Amino acid sequence: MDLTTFLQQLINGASLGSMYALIAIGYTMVYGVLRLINFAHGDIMMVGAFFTFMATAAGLPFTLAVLLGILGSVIVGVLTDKIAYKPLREAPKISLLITAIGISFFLENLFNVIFGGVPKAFSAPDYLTKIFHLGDVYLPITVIIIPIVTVAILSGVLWVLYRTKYGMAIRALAFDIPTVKLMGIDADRIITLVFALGSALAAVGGIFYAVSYPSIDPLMGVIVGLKAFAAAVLGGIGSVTGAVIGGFILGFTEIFVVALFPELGGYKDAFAFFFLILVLLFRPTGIMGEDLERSRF
Amino acid sequence: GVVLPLTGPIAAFGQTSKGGLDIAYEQNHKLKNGDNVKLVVLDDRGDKVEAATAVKRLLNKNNATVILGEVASGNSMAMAPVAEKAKTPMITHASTNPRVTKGKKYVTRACFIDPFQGAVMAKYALDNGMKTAVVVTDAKQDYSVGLSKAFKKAFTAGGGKILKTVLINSGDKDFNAQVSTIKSQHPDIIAFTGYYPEAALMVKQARAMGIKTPFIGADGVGFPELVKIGGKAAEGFMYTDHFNEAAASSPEAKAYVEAFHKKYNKPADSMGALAADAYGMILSAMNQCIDEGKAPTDKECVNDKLRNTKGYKGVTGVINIDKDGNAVKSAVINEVKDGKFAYKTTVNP
Amino acid sequence: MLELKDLTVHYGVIAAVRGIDMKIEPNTIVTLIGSNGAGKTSTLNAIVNSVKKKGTVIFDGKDISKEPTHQIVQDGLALVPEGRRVFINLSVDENLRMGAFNNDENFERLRAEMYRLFPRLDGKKQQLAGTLSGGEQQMLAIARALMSEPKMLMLDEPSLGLAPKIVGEVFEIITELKKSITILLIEQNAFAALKIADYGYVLENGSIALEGESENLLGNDEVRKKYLGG
Amino acid sequence: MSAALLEVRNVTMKFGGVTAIDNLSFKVPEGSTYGLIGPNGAGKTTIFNNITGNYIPTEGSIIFDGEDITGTRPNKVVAKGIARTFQNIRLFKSMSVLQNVLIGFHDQIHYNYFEAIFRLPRYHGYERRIKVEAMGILEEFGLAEYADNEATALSYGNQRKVEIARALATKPKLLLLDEPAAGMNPIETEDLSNIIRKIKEDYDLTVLLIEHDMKFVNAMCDTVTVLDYGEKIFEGRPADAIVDPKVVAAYLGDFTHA
Amino acid sequence: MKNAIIKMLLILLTLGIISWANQTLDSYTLSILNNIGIFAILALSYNLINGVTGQFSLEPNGFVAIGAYVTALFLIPAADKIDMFALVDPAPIVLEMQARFLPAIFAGGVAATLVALFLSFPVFRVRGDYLAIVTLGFGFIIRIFALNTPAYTNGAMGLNDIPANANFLWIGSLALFTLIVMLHIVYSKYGRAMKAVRDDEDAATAMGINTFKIKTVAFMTSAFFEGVGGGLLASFLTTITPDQFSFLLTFQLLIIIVLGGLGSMTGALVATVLVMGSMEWLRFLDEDMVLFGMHTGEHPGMRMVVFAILLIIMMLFARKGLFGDRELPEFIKAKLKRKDEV
Ligand SMILES: Nc1ncnc2c1ncn2[C@@H]1O[C@H](COP(=O)(O)OP(=O)(O)OP(=O)(O)O)[C@@H](O)[C@H]1O
Ligand SMILES: Nc1ncnc2c1ncn2[C@@H]1O[C@H](COP(=O)(O)OP(=O)(O)OP(=O)(O)O)[C@@H](O)[C@H]1O
Ligand SMILES: [Mg+2]
Ligand SMILES: [Mg+2]
Repeated sequence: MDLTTFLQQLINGASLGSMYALIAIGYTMVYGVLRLINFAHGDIMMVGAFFTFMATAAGLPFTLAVLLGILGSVIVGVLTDKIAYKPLREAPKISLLITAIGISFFLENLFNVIFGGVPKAFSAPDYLTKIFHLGDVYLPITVIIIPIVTVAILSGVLWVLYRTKYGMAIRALAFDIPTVKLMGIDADRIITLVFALGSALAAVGGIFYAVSYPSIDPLMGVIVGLKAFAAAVLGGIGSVTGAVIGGFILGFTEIFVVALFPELGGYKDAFAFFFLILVLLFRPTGIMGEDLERSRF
Repeated sequence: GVVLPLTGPIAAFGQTSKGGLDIAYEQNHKLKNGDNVKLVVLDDRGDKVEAATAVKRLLNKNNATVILGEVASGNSMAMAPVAEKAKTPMITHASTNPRVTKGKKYVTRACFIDPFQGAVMAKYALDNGMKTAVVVTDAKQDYSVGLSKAFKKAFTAGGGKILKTVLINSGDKDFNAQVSTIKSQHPDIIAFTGYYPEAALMVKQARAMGIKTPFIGADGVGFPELVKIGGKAAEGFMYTDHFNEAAASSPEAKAYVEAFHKKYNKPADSMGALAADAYGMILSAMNQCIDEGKAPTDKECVNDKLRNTKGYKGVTGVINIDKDGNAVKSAVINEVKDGKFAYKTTVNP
Repeated sequence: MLELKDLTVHYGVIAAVRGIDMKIEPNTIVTLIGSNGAGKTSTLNAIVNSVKKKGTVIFDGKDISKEPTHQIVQDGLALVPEGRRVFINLSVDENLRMGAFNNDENFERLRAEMYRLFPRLDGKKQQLAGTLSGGEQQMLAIARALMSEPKMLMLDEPSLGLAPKIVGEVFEIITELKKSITILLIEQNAFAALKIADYGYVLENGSIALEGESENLLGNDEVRKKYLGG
Repeated sequence: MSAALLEVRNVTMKFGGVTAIDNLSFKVPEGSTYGLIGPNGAGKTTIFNNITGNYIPTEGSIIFDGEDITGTRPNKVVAKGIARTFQNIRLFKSMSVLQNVLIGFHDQIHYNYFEAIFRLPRYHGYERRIKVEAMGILEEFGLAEYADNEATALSYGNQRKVEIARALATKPKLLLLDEPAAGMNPIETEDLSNIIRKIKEDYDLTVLLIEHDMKFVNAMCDTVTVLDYGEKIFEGRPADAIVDPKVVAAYLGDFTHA
Repeated sequence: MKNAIIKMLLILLTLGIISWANQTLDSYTLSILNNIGIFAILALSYNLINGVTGQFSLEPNGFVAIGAYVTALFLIPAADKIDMFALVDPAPIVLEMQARFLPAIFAGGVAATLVALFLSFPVFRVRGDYLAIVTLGFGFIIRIFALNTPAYTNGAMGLNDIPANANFLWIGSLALFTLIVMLHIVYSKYGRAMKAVRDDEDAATAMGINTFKIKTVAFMTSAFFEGVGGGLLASFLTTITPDQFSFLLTFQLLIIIVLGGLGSMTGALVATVLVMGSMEWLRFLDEDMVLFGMHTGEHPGMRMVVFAILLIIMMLFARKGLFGDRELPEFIKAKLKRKDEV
């Protein structure tokens, strides 16, 4: 591989990785409070992209459409929590998981019934599709914007989690909801806030995803959701910083497997998981994760 | 009885098929004896288990005379043995894997098979002076894998050189790694054998990276979304297909295209056209049985007529069925021009 | 300060608390004793609406039977739950901050006061609560509850698993607190509890079997036989 | 006094930078009841975990019945004859009381997987026998009437007893009890001491226990070791411990309340 | 003794019904019954590792795939294979694999079991949600291997024309057999140990249980029957492709066992009937309906929307599944007892 191609691949990796990272943050945040693998996260992301798509199709300016997309996701996310998760706060975690899968099926099929399964072309404004040329290396503007947004969101989320009382409450919730209530805190409201935030992040991820890969369909969230989940686990699920690291690692792995061994391109996804398993063998709780089920004797 | 993937991962194909089928049905659903044809459409979620069950349901619950479907060869292959066992004619409009009809007495298809299409792609490329190619194969799709093989065989046989095969997976959206690899190879042509969702994104990413090499694909890319999603980048994308509405010269085809425009207000796609032809062939077979004084529900007769279809004038051209149950028909080569699918030429078998 | 009328708690078909009545005067220590499974914890949890219950709870003149838990705490009724339940993944300081979630303006002052009251915690401000020893966790749990400046504090077996010396310290602190707030205390160590309490209730099988001034209970033969031992 | 059944020899246990046990040695004579006391966080539970193989000591060794068992895996330690209870009760929550006790027999049942799947005679033989034995143990603890109840629906005191019964079912020589009387009132505690004495007799046991209830320790233990910050600060008769100034300063305090 | 006789009679009766059904029912009904039978085998065995042993694993699609491929390769005649393998020539070993129906099914089970043994080392190093992703990844990897090793699997083309030996007599009897084996395991020292591992791993270890070994035994047993189920599926459908074994299959099984009550074998059986049946019964929703005098129009996919809603509602009302972790007879007994008390 010559230098140009290598640099290009590096950029490609960063681009894909930051996308995974962005989506993994929302994933891991919801996991952080509810200990729930929110399988519907990818679908909430899809909802965000679709709402934005509809708004632009209706002729609204892009910025407004994005806001509507985020709003749509937030509403769906919060409703999901209210309807499908809240009644099960004290039930076994696995029941929650099933309702999460149920919500996921529901959203996918609902959007399929409404919009059909044919991919829709997502149109983004020109300033988001610009491409810079650095010699022979091509640098799409999203490769610059998305990591910046990711890092900004990461710092924002970290600030909330570690510097505000709400963040403390969020971290405490993960371990002990009843006792959080005993502090005079409206735990359900905080969880709703987390869902709103997580869904907003999903929507932002979904919109950027749609800008980068302008084809959206009701099942677009499935594979990305799974990858983001893998990224979150790789980084140590529940750790926001870990999610970002995991996202980038996954992005680079995927790109370089294909780049270095084009014949093995078919194994790309296998490599991502293989790598994940390898890491977990040595660090059973991911890169930044703590053992949440650690039991003292 | 019709079995299509109306939900699930390949819902898009099922839904476009149904679009064409509905037009054809609205145009004509009366047999010569005055009976109305009844269509029962079942969804199989793109799942084999459900596809096979759906056929049995059609046979037992709806007393179906003929089974139409599926899109994906894998699913058609799950259905074929059921139809075969029940001695019920089955026609698939879009399953191009040769094995679907292989050794089956009751299974017919309305489309050409992968080896033919691959050869057409290769021939066209060679005829236009392209000597080196990179093949893009979708490892997840039997369609793409088979097509790639046929293309490579014909291309090398004709004196061309395959520089590299890059693999993608359907459902992927990021092809930058593959595109960067292709770029370093400098091929004359990129033979893309997958489906349109990936084709659109890949060509877009390729053009974004400054690759000017032309793409050639097959019927899997011939969907309006190629242009909608690919935008300007899709310009010049060539592909082989069953049908192009611009090449529609026969009155049947014109009528279909007109009805399609009226109902959906968009250009007619080939998946729907194929479904319409499959339906038309069934109708024609039933009518022939009536002519012979047999019941249109006489499965043996209908199958016999289907298998011996000769010179059927369909939307996608003239269809002849060979002894294996495969359609022998011409392919068209289209090119994306100004956001439309421009007709280039017709290649006869 | 607190009044319970016909309080009942069911877990499925099991009745844990069967219609009890209690009355607690301001600035007193009242203790609730009873053997394992008598329903003591259930009673406290029912008061703050952590479990489903029937009956009426009146706190500081207000009917709080239907209020959600966090509202009750905001009204000034704090509970130190059974088994300490400190937030193990937060630091000592952060645990205190959580206690003062709705008391932002007095946080700094109260925190200083807590470190004065529990000097053992002073040196461990940034340590994760999960790594504290059992006794330190218990102190933290009490301090955390006090951060909301409650009018009344309920403690559920604060001495469980603590070394004798620390049990002593905890009891001294409770006595100290009585000067300013009302306290409801659950203890297995009935002798020690009755000694610092003004009034006591004895719970048996979810019903109140006996109640009275603590000196009287300490002298009561039945109580001696059942809860204080030879 | 007879020979030592268990010997803890120069054990040090570190967690990261924290030294939980610091060069600790003591011997538990066969047939005795030995107490381990000390302030919270002194390292009592940690030494239990060292003995049972849950933690491997950073330094030093554990000798049981003349054999060095340092680093042996927990399930193997059970097979050698050491059973334990946990500080915070850990019963199998989806199972009945009887089933909890049956688990203790796991290693004593010698039918293989296929005999279980096809219900061959050995399966029936063993299942019948251990059920009888398990009921016997429950009877001893006065728990027979609860045999079919869900274990976690029992009251706290009874749950503690089930845990001990379950440990007993593994046929140990040495029983480790971590704060068996915690959360019990004085009457219940006395009831528990009687049971422990009785099973010790019936099953020929040696008992090593951790407890904060000094009255209980006094009544039960032949010898106590007092730990503070992972170090031994006293070893001897409980009656002497109570008056030892170092023990009073570190552990008992001046407030006597019981 | 009396119990044993009643059990024998019940088994014989069920076998009788199965063989009667096999002969008299129409192919559509049988097809649904066959689906239920195969999924019952899969759900029952998945329940052993996930429900009874409490290991949140998401791998069954992988084992089903292994069983399906191995069985198919044993069943397809060599000549057909040469003809079928379109991409590359079949590997020599593939051509040599030949067996009759029952041995072929058994081989599928054994192959899955061996893979499970190999996998247990990485899988059981991690716990909880980490275990979930590792096993999910494994299912993914198996499928990708099936796609990329055409000499053994014919890649994306898959295998077809698999001899259709699996009728309801086979499938029904094997489902019954699986149910009996699972129940026997649950009510043995192994089943108890598995439940102990689920409830509290450390406490189980403290009882002398080698938790790794027990988990591996459960995993391998589960894999064996997943493989058998996969083999039956292959022979029943006569065609298999890698995309059939995606994680959607796993999710479907997960839904079944959670709905039935994790750990309850009879619950898994009932839930299989409910889930597999409802997909078919809800078909009317896709069609045009007349509601309050208005045509709803066709909405292909509506049944899936409704299915999802029903699923959520069922979970909200039966939090621990239909039977909790009890078996049907225990569940009925407990219900009756409860009525007495109130
Ligand atoms: N979540 C629950 N589900 C079912 N039963 C419960 C639950 N919590 C408590 N119980 C039962 O309710 C009864 C009262 O329990 P509670 O915890 O109130 O007793 P307690 O007096 O606090 O006992 P202890 O001294 O052991 O803390 C007991 O029989 C207990 O088994
Ligand atoms: N897994 C662990 N990781 C880190 N530190 C630990 C771990 N286990 C124990 N410790 C630390 O080791 C010290 C001894 O703990 P241990 O549980 O043995 O105390 P103990 O004497 O049993 O106290 P208590 O009477 O409160 O139960 C404590 O400081 C504790 O925080
Ligand atoms: Mg209590
Ligand atoms: Mg301890």
